[in-house]
Amino acid sequence: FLNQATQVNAWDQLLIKNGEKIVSLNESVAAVRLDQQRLDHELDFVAAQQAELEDALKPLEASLANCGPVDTERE
Amino acid sequence: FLNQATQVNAWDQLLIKNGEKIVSLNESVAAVRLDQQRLDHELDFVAAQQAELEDALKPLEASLANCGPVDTERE
Amino acid sequence: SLQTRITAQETQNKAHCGRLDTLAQDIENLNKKQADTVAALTEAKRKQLELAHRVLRVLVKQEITRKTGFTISCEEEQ
Repeated sequence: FLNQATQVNAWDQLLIKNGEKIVSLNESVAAVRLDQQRLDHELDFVAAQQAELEDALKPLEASLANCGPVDTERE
Repeated sequence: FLNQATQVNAWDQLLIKNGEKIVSLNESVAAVRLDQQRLDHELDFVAAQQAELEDALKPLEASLANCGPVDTERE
Repeated sequence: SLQTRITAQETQNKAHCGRLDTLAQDIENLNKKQADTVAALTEAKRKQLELAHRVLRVLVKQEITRKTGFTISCEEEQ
């Protein structure tokens, strides 16, 4: 009987330890999920800036494409 | 008694299995987190380059904004 | 009462098991999301290279134009 009681106590300890580890794992997963969301937002932001830069670039390219041939002839 | 011993062993195995699962999941989370850090650095790099491009383009945009109307008249 | 404790432990362990399965699923979902993020970042890097190339080309062209006096005549007219 005593042996069985010792065994049950040991299991209790194991269960408590497992429970604590699960709580900490849960927190890690939540933190990773939050970081993932932040990364996605930053990526969206960079993509939006790239689109803006491209919009600014297009008229510059067009206007310099017009200037280009004339200058080449001048040289 | 033998039956009880078998039960104890099976129960032991179950507890150990959960413990192993926790270890393996912790490793998975650590791997995801490491990848996240790498992505974070790469994204920072892209964002910094983006800012550089925008800065490089600014004076050109300003100068062509001045020339713009004249060029249109010429055509 | 020892049997009661053992029963309670079994219940507890089952709960842990279920929680771990959920967490494993969560981690798998995070892995999938991360794969999407990697793809988006790869595209952002490709776009960045393209934009850098185009900006450089525009800057070089503008420099040539400026040297041949095109921009100066623009400014004079204003």
